[in-house]
Amino acid sequence: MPIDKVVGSFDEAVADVADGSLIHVGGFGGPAEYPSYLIAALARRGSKGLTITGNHSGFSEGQLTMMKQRMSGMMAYPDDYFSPGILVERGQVAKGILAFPVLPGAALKVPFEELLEKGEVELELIGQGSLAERIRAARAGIAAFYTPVGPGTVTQRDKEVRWFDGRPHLLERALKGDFSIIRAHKADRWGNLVYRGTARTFNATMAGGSRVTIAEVDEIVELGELDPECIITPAPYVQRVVVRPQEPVTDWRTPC
Amino acid sequence: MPIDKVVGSFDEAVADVADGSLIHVGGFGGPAEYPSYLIAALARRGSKGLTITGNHSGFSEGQLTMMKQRMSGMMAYPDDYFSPGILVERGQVAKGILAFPVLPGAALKVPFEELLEKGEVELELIGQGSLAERIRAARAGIAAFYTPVGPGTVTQRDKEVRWFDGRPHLLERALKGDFSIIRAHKADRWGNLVYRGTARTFNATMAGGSRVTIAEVDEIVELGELDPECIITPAPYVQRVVVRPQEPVTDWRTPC
Amino acid sequence: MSAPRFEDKPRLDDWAMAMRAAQELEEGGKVFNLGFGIPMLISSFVDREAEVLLHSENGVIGFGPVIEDPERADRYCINGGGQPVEKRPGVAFMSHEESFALIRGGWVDVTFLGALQVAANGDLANWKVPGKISGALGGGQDLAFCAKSVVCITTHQTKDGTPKIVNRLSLDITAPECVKRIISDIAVIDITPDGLVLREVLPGWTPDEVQQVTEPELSVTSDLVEMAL
Amino acid sequence: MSAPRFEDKPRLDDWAMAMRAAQELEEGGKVFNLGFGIPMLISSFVDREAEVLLHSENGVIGFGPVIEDPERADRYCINGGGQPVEKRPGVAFMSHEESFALIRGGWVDVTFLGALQVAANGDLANWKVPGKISGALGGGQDLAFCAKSVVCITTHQTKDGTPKIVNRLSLDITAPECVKRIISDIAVIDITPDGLVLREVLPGWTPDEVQQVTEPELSVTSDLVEMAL
Repeated sequence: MPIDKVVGSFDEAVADVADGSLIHVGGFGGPAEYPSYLIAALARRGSKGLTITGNHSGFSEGQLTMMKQRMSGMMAYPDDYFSPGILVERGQVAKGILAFPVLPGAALKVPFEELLEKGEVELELIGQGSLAERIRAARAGIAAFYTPVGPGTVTQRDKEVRWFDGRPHLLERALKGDFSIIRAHKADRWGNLVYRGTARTFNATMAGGSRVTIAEVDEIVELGELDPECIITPAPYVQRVVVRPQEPVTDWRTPC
Repeated sequence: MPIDKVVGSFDEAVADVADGSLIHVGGFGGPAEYPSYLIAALARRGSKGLTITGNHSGFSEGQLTMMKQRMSGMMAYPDDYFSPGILVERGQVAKGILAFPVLPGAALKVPFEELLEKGEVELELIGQGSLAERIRAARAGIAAFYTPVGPGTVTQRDKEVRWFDGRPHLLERALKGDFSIIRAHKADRWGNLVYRGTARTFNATMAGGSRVTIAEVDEIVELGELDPECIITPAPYVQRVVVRPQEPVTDWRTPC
Repeated sequence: MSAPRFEDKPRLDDWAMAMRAAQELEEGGKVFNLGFGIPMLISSFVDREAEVLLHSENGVIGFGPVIEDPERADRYCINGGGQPVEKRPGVAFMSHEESFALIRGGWVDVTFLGALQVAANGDLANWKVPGKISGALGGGQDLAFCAKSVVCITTHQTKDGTPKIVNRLSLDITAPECVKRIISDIAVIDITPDGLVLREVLPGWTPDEVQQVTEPELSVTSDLVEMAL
Repeated sequence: MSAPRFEDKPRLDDWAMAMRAAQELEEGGKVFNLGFGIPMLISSFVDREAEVLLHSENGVIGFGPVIEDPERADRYCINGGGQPVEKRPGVAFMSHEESFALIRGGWVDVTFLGALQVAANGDLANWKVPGKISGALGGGQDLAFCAKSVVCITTHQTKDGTPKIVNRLSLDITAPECVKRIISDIAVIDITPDGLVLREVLPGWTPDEVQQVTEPELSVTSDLVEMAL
């Protein structure tokens, strides 16, 4: 039986995401990095009580529409761009482990901020570097590590502080997810992945950071077509691959 | 002033390696992975009291000659292949942090084994994975980490044991070198590096694992020629680049 | 501390502060990180021919200026603020874990960050705006803790005139004792072991006037110069 | 324990043990690591059409058989023992830190390792030959501690007839309670929570004779079969 991790639809790819799952959501903040179709499929599935991790808590559906217009003077935002905010907005998220839970300014209130004010969502604030390293540690079988980042600040919380080389360090624990949903550029049917430019970001970091990693890709290529010197994520870290549609599906409610 | 990390000779590249330095020596065990010319230059320089880290303690000059003949039925060994054994043989090494300090069988005694028996060299035995991760931790600013590998065995020594997820773990410390000497395939003058096949191994891991990383490369290409998606070691981790000679230099004593 | 507003005096805008900050850049392989906010503007003031190594925490090093023309913008090459930036020869992409290995490992020579408050000892507060339930920590905390040098770019006072350079932080700390230099809209101030040193003053301001809008005491040395762009 | 030598009885050689071990492989995406020594021979018994995912700790996954012809050998694609192996479509290279992230993270389903001794509880000794001042730990300890399953390939007795499967290790331990299956030159034995179970016996041997050269007690179940290649 040849190895074939390609699944036929986004709905199928997330069909076993149970309520209460811990989900690493790839992406960073721009319009090209999120696993938009997997996020949409999770919204359709409606799994509840999720813990999500990632950089940014994301925009509501309405805010996305506004962003697409507002940003058009800087660069074109694709119509099929969805961020984790649509999961937050729909009340599917119980907790966020995030670096940007709310925006810096007062201009825009993202769904996560609104729910946080109402006490309807829990926040574990963490810097991007410690989050990335905790997920990498999960992939790499490192139970915990000492980082110089955070002692004496909001991110210390109840973490152990220990001094190395004359500096205080925090003990950070590996953070293994139930699912990583990520976006990549190309995949083969074994699950080898390459990314595109700055869309690598948390996507490559989260690959292998969970029991199951699901990759949304622009293209599936023949086995052997990816340069073995340039494969960023090797096959074992990826359990499912789904290809993005040729024609953008612009309403997240549309099954695909 | 443009960035240009290319230095003109191997001798120049290692001219400031002081006695007593901690040196991460790239390579694994085969003939294509070692920074042979940098090792030869270190032998010429004659720095003493070195601590070397790496997988294998390496062969003596005589053993290398024998290996090249013995292995010819399996694959051609290049005439300009030198391993860290020539440094050990010449008494330049005070300590090895190694996974293969001696060979498994009784057939061949490498220089490190002979000196170890005489009490003239110190050994810190470590598995490849913990060694690689300690060097990566140095590059990544992680002071220490807990690994499940080693409790209750020779590698535990006086390390702290702590339980996570029902398993004992060892606390391993970052291992930052004074110099990493590594082999890569191509470089640009900024110090961006790509490797070739299984010669990536400890070479890529050690890049950035020291205060100064020196890369021995097959070829220096124009800036922009390396695919930005495929650069394995980005420029900041590399301080010096030296290109291997077109014609192999087969005697390590020859200045180059 | 209440401070005069000096409403009639000149002040640099965000772009001008970024232009002054660009003078901190140098060629030769040092790594400069441009943080979220005003610092992102700096890349537009780098001479195209200059080989200045710019890093953005989302995983790109060796990039060029922000691309102003939406037709030329590539959404697969953005900076930490989501703006499209030029790929230039030598650019490399990396994952988030690798990007922060570079930061945490101390390979960033200078990071430029925004600030809400900077204390006399170099403590930085820049993640949580007063009144918000939480804030935007982003990658700034890793940068503030681990870069070899932190340069803050900030207005000298809040909109209501309150000094942002203070004896002790009243806002939530991002990182302790990290800021080495402050580039404000009216002055350049270094934080040294001997206290705050006024290095540059914007024309139209006197050192004494700068002191009136700065909570800790400033020392003025003979090499004080006018702030120039 | 002293044990009979059974010098006239058949035994598998290294290649035949590797051939038997190859039966443990399966398609479908599981990751198999081939350790230093006899396990490296296994890749030569994999059907070329079969999609078996082989990993070698020096940083290659998805490779094919050992290349026997020195003219075709590529020294930039070797296994953990330094032998040239085929690149096949789907192969990927990785650094040492990434290769051991894969191992330590539990992504290797089965690792095949050599053994000097295996204890009844699954303890493994394979790094230090008696009499040597030190040994060859290599990547074997990481594999023994972290792979989901450890299969040992070893002669059943040392050259002087001493059993290698013992009640308690007398040699230096590599990793505790890790071995799940032993493929020897005369038998296949599983280490289960209920003790050692004899699964296969080489034709020419009886279960009782295998017991005579094995220190811990073996249980024999009704599904015992002959070892077949």
